[in-house]
Formats: sequence, C-alpha cells, structure tokens
Amino acid sequence: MSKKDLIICRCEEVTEEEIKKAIREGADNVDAVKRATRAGMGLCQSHTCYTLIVKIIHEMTGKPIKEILPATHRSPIRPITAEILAKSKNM
Amino acid sequence: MKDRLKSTPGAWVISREILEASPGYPSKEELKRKPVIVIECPEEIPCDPCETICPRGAIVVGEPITNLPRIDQDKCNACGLCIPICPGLAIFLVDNTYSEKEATVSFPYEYYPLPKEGDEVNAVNREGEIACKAKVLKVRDPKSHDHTSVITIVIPKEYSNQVRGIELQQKVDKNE
Amino acid sequence: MKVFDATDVVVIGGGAVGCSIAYHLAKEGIDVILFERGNLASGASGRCGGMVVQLYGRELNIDKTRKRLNLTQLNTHRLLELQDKIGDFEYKQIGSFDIAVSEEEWNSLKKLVEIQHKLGDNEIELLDEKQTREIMPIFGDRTVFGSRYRPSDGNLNPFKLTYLLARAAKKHGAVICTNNKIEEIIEDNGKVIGVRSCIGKTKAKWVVNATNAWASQLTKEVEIIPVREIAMITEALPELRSCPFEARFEGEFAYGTTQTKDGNLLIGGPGLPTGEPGNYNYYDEFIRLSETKRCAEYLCGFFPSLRHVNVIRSWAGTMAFTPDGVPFIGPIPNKEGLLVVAGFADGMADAAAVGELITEYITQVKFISIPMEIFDPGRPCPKIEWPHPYVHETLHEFLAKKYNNLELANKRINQI
Amino acid sequence: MGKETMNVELAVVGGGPAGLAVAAKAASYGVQVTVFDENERPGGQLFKQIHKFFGSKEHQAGIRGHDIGYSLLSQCEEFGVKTMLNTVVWGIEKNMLGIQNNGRTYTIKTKKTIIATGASENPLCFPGWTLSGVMGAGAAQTMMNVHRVQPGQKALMVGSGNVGLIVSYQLLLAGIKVAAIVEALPKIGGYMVHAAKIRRTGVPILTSATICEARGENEVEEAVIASIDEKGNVMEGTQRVLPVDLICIAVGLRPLAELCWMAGCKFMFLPVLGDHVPIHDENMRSTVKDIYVAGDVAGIEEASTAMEEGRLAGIAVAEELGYLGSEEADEKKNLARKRLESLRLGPFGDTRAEAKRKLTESEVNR
Amino acid sequence: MRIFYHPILGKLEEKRKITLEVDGKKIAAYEGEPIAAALLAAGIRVLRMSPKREEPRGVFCAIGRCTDCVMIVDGQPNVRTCVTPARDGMKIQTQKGLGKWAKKL
Repeated sequence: MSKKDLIICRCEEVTEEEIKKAIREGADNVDAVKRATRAGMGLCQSHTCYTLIVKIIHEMTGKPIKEILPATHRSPIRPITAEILAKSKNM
Repeated sequence: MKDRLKSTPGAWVISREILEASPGYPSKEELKRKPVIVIECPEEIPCDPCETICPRGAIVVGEPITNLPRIDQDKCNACGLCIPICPGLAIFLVDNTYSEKEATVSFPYEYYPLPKEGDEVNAVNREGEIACKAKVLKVRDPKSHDHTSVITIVIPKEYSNQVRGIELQQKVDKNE
Repeated sequence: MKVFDATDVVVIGGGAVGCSIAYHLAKEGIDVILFERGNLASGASGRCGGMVVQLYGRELNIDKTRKRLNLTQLNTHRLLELQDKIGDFEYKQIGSFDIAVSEEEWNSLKKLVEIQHKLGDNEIELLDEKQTREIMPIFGDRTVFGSRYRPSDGNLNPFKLTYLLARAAKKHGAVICTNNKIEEIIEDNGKVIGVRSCIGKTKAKWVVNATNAWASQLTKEVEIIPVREIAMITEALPELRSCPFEARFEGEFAYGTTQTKDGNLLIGGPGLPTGEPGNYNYYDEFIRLSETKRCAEYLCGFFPSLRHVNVIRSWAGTMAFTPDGVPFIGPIPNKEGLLVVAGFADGMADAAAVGELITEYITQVKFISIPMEIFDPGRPCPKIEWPHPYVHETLHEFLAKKYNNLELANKRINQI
Repeated sequence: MGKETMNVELAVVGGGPAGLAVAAKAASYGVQVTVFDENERPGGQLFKQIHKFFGSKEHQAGIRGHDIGYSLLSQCEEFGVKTMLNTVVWGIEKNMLGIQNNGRTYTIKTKKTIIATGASENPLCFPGWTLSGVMGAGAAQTMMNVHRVQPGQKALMVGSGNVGLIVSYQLLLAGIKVAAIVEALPKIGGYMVHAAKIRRTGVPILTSATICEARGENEVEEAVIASIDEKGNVMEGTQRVLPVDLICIAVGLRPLAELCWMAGCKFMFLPVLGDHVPIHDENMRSTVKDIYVAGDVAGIEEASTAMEEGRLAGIAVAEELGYLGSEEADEKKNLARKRLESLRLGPFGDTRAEAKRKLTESEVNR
Repeated sequence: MRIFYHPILGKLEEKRKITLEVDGKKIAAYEGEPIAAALLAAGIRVLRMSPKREEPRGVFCAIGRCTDCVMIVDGQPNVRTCVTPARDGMKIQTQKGLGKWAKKL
C-alpha cells in the first residue's frame, strides 16, 4: 500500500492526501478540514482521527498544536437510534 | 531474518553498575555471607509496599514515598515476604550459601503453567537469555501472594548475580 | 503593495453565496478578496439541508411567486452548468415536496397550487396520496393526504458547493481569507471605501455584504431576521427513494430528508432562540437535548420505517429572513459601492444565480438577466408578514402565526 | 423505570476508578448518588488492570486493579449508590443529562454532575493500520483480561510507556507471544521495572524504532518495523518483517472529554496530561457551575490518582450539598490532596504535578 | 481463542452458553459477552468491509468509541459489536459497506 493511500479518517475513508490538499487550500483547523473532506463526519464523529488531523495541520502550517481545537461536540455523542431518542417525554 | 531480534542496547535497563549502586542492592560481602534480599528498583516511583509488608522494618522508603527502598541487611532475615508484594516484580532473594558450588535464586513468577518442584529448567538472566540450567527447589503460591508465585531455583554459584528468572514454561517458538 | 491593502471588490462572508460571488467576479478578471470570519461554510451553508427548493412556504411570497421564481429558476439552470465547470457538488434534481398531513392542509394546498398556476408557475404539481407515496415510499403508513411537488427542485452537498466555488474562485485569482472577522465597513462621505479587520484595512471599490443572518450587524440599513434552525443527521444509509420535503409535524414545521451521496439523511426544522428574556440568542449553535430529540421525533413521525436508524449528530444553526421573506440582493441606497446579499432562508436555491447577478451589476452597473426590483434592499419592507422578532415576544407571535398554532407556540416558549 | 425525567442529587458519568471513588465517597456522607456507565458492568478500566498497583497502603498499593474494583463496588453498594449500567449519556445541557437506557431515553436533572469518563487511546497511523488485528493496546487488554479472549497469537507492541509495557506483560500472561516492543524515542517511556520483567522473558525492546507497515490480505499477517533517526525518518536498510497477527498501539491516552466540551467547560492544552484538559480547581470543580471532573478526563494519570481525585471530588460535592461541615471537609480534602501529591512525586510525576498546578491555578478558576 | 486458564484471573467462569449465527454458521458464545469477543473467540476477526474501499476491518478500540467493529445484527447494520452483549440466537452478518437492512426502509 502506498503512503498516498494512507487512511486518516477510518469511518469516511479519507486519506492523508485528501486532508493535505484541503490544508493546502486553506483549511487550517479541524472543523475546516472536516467541512472540506468529510473527515470526522462518520459514525464515530471524529473521535479517532481528530488527533491525527491536528498533527497534520500542525506539521503543514506550523500552527501550534494547542491552538488546534477538536471539532464541536454535539449530542448524541454515541450513535442512538431515532426511535430511542424520540421515545421520551418531558425533555 | 533468522537472526534473533535484539533489544536496542541500553534502551531499557539501567546498567548493572547503577543497579548495584542503588540502596536496595546488597554489597558483595553480604551477597557472599548470607541469603540476601536484592531490590532492583533504581527509579524514583511513588511506591512503598515493600516497606509496609516487612515485619522487621528492614526495608525503609520513608518520606517522600519516591525514595528508593533501602535495606538494612542486619535486620533482614530474608523471609521473602517482600518478593510477591512488589508491584514491579523487582525483588529477589539470592542465597550464595546454599552449597559449596550452588546458589539459589528466588524470584516472583506469574506465568502459566508454573514449574514443578524438582523440574529441570533453563535459568535466564535479566535479558531473557538462557544463562544456565537450573533445578526448581521450591514453588510457593499461597493465597496471600495473590497469584504471584515465588520460585526458588538452584543454579551454579557463578550465575547468581545474573540469573533472575526462568524460561517461560509455555511452548516457545524457537525459530524466531 | 500587500495582498490585503486594496482590491476591486471585498466580499464578506464565505458561504455558498459569498463564494459564488467571488468566483463569478474573479472569472471576469476582477480583483476580489473574500473575508470569512470562521471557516468556509461555517454559517448557514454548513448548517442546512442542501435543499434546492425554488419556492418555499404557503402563506408567503404568493403574490411574488413569479418574480421570486425568476431568480431560483435561473439558479437551477446555473447549478447544472456550474457542476460541469467547477466539479461535482452532488446536485441532483430529484424534486421536492410540500406535504399535506391533514384534510384541511390538503384542501388549502389544492387552492394554493391553483393560484400558483394562475400566477404562471406551471411546473408546480399537485400530487395525491398515491402519487406522493410512489415518489417517496419511505412515508410508509404515515398519514399523507397529498403534496405539492416541483420536479426540478433537488438537493446538493452544500460543503462541496461552497468549497468548489472557493477553489474555482482562487483558480481565477480571488483571494480567500478565512478566520478573519470584518469589524467595520469603512465609509467616506456616503461612499464605501473598504473594510477593517484585525489584519488591517482593505481598500475596495465595492463591498459586498454576503453574511446572511449576520448582515444587519455590519449594515444597519437592512433588517435581517435570524431564526435558529435545528437538525439531526442519521448514519449513512443505502440510497433511499426520497427527496427534500417540508411538512407540519404536530403543528410544527419540519423539513429534510436530504440524503447526501454518502448516504446520511438530514431532518430538522426551526428552533427557538435561547437565553433569558431580554437577552435572547438567535445565533446559539448549541443544540439542546430536547431539540435533538425533537428532530428524532420528526424522523420517526414521518418515516416510521426509518425509526431504527442511528442518529449520529445534531446541530443548531441560523437561517436568515427579511421582513417580507424575499432576500435582499443589490445596492444600499445612498451608500455608493455597498451591496448587500442577505436574507436567504435557503441560499442553495439562489447562490449560483446571485453570484452571476452581482457580477453583472458590478461589471456593467445594471442587472441584465432578470428584473431585480423585488430584491432591492432599499424597497419599502412592510412588516406585515414577518413581525420584528428581535424581541422575543414578537418572534413568539411570528412562530405562532407561521405554525398557525398559538397554543403550541406558547408551549414551546414555556419550555425555554 | 416509568418516569422519563429523573431527579438525581449527584450524577456520576462513568463508573471507572474515578467515578466509583466519587460515588462511594459522596454517598458515605449521605449524598444520593447515581452512577451511569455504558458498559454491562462497572469498574471501567479497573477490571482490565490485573497487575498490582504502585503507591502506598492508603493508595491500596500491592493490590491488583480488579480487586480494588471489587472493593470499590462493594463500598458503593454499602452506601446505597445507584448504578445504571448499559446506559449511554448522550448529551449534557446545564444541569440536565440525556441518557439512554434499555431502549428509552431519559432526562436526568441533577444538582451536581461529575464527569469521570476516563480516557481513550491515541491512534497511530501507518499503511495497513485499518487491517483487522491492529488495535489499541487497551482494546487487546479488554479482550483478554475482561472478556478472556485472545486478541491474537503473536503480537507486536508499538509504544513503551507504562500501558505498552504492562499490556505486553499481560499478553504474555494470556499466553500470547510478544515478538517485540518498538518505541520511537531513544529510551523507554514507562517504568524500568515493567520493562525488566518483560525483558526477563526475552521480549526485545527496540528503541528509536517504529512500525512502518502492517501487511496482510484480510487480517494482519506481518509487521514491518525499522529503525528511525533523530528526526523520526526511517533509516533505509533497517526494515525487518515480523510475522505477527496482532499489532497493539500504545502511544498514549487522551481525556475522553466530549461531555465537558459540550457542557462548555474551559480547557487548557497540557500535553503531559494527554491533550486539551478541562480546567478545574483544587476541588475538581470545572469552570461550569455544578460540573466536576475526576480521573483521566481531568488529565491522564494512573488509576490510583484517578481514585484519589474521585475521593476529593466526592468530599467537595458532599460539602457543597451540605452533607459535610466546611471544617471537616477541609481536613478531609487536605488529606486527599496530600495523597495525590505523593502519587505525583518523582521524575515520572513531577511534570504531571506541575501541569495540574497550572490547571488549578488558572485564572478562569477565580 | 478463549483463555480458559489465566495465571492471575484463574479458571474461566462458567457462564450460560448460547449460540450465535454468523453469516449462516453457528458459533458458541457466552451470554452477555460482547459480540466482538465471541467472534474473536471463534477466530472471526474480520467484521466488516468498508464502504468505499471495500477493505476489511475489525475490532479497534473495543470500548464502543471508534465504531470500526460494526456489523449487521438481527437485520440492523452499524451495530457496535464490541459493546453489544451477545444474546441467544442473534443473527450476525459481516457488514459490507453500509450494510443491508432486513426491514424495508
């Protein structure tokens, strides 16, 4: 397997190359990379790939790691079926 | 490919000199004279069960808890209670007075299966290399040890400073 | 001279509309810098269904149907062309529904379609229950009386549209500057001369305020009404026969089922502002637990067979409306050089066309494609249909009116 | 359970070492506590930790992690802590938690919430890392120590921090061969005593080395490793192929802080504690009213520190809720802090102690 | 392979044995253990094929966070097998891509 095909986002199968391309085009934070590539939009919601993306952004842009924040976390933080979510009252 | 993978030299272990200079390591004379507890604990880890368990107050960590354990060989009667309690499995008992040519080494062992008393086994050094043949003298595995057995093996005296265990009793693939 | 010192046109706002303007301008050889305070598509373009619905609403816009449609129909054509030029943004003309879920709604829908036909909107179709279910079988046994259907509507991937437009704009020489908030549009004697941001001043002959829900913050002359919007995304599903729709659910307004190429489905609706009386927040992007749940109820309610699918995230964003429901597109009176492009409840239905129109305006100082009076930001804007909702109580009334259910709106208000 | 809204005085999210310690402590003073945990049984990572703990008697040193887990559980039971298992906390909004349990969702209204969600493992990517058989060291640990299943037959461990070393040892205990441990740095990251016990079995530890690739048709069949230079680049000619069917990644942990982010807690970036860490004061209170943090979510440390932090938070919450006088609470809190301090002594703890100070002394706490 | 005897944890506790059907084949499992653990014990390590590149995937995090171990369980795709307890008679299928829903969507 060539390095070019290296997967970063396991859920959406986004490669390192695609992420680097997005960064070259100006995406300099996790959220921007996500919007540009779908990395982090899958089932796990960027849980696994987020640190890898941070590292790539840092290496390519020189932006300090501490300034590269994770994408926004929103409910539900685990996949839950619509039926179960809907099956509740008084919320 | 067939050559055995070797550890990067110096990667993991602090040299024997440092080990021997640490306060838990007995002097050469003490090693010769009587059964001694050997503590191979050269890093300042916050940990002191060896001190707590010693009924004679021979092992002292004190304050702060990161002090390296010191052992007072005069107080120590080599009862070996500290061997199974050490979370780092870093305490041994070496007896160079066992016989004229032989010494015993007692060490903690948690693998399955346990050797049986009387078994002929391979004794290994700190690097896992086979140092010499050994005979299993004792296997102690009381409940109080909480699954950390203390095994005593008999080895030729000249190896007593390097032997710290035995080859695993499970089948080992010799090809690698 | 440094890049950001001066340019012909400054576009403020990196959504689909702003990027489209930048692209169209740059393509004509005009110097353009686009400023976006966050990331591209981080406003409504990134928090929307990607629905390309040419005419929304039942009470609204009826009298303006044809004029409003001029723009969105142009957009529909342009999107197809654009997709060939800038790359695949997953635009599909798969039709859209306005669903009647009660007898009463069905009757009024019938009347509405009749009026629309009279007004010259010949494409709109009235479909009965059977026809509706045929096109969208996932309604299952859900009560559906019929629908209003527009075959040329559809959906697209709004992220891709925005990013591809930005990429194409850059290829033509535009400068895209993200994470840089414009603090002020600088004027001199009734003439706009540039903008100020934290990286300094940028001189420009033209400034285009394309910040949609945030437009009033920079340009006080226009009145933009932000409305919180909530939505939920499902796990990726195999391709379903579905198209964008709007419908009432227990009196509330819901929309969705835009299945992306990747298979995720989106469903949502408007949400209420958050915060305390006197200090309501219409831009709050935190989605409340009850709102996530509400979206799940929409999904289960409309598509019982989809109730077992996983919800993987939800969000809140901000849509924008103008007081009369028709977007502002054009120059601000007595502010030479300032254009406003804002008030899109559904920017995807306008983005491509608006980019072209603004470019025509800037290059030729007149609109040539379609009549634009209806979009004039300087038009008198009676606040009849859309009461000013900056005060929470009036938004409450507005929602009540929109949902035609005061009791329900009251209930929702009490939940805050 | 009939009602959809439940009132809980103290909600503890996460039933691991920190969460259970909070629960037992707070409940012992009379606080009504409910612990929510996603798993079928509580204890979190404690039940994976079958080695004897370091520390002192007060820290339950010399006792195996899973036994500490059992004793914490019985304390919780003794003090009437309610435990909701198989329960996902899927969202948080001020004093409300959205939970899912047994096919329904509920809203939990709380007076105080403790987020003790622990940590998750850092990924490491290399060609082939998505192959079946490449997994987190913690994942392998869960499979063998909790579920009693061998995750493979022959393993390569990537990373020589304590997790890498301990899991390597545990792989051996589970009858799995360990081909090697590779470490990118020139020295091992974990305790020497852990390395020593593995070395006694002959498992090679290769430093300044990395994994280049995992190969295999459907599952891992071999791993390519190589030496790296100071810049981290692979030195040509040093590649070696190891026949393994399991590659464990142990390159550190980071706080599993989604709920803290969602709740709006302020964070500080502290690499030594794993990543962005929710800022908390010396009572473990986050920057959001009524939300506390404890354990790895508040900075990656050991299970023993997690439990001490939990006890500290438990005392603080009991005091806040009026179950404990301030004088008594202060005394108990100081004792807990002392125990924490002692766990953070020495060359391995110094940097963590320093980072923790930065957190608690952060301006946003004032 | 199961670890029937563990030097620290002792003998494997006897739990209720159940049967799972995996891609049509029956395998033995213990009630309540995660599906992924049961499969691993039966030597099944490839749990799904990814949607885009159709590559094999297995257990990665084992704590329900990475969602890599999802399979079709009783007709429902995307079920996290590492945190879903095994129950007698469950029908489990290797998930190809987004998976096939048993129920008509």
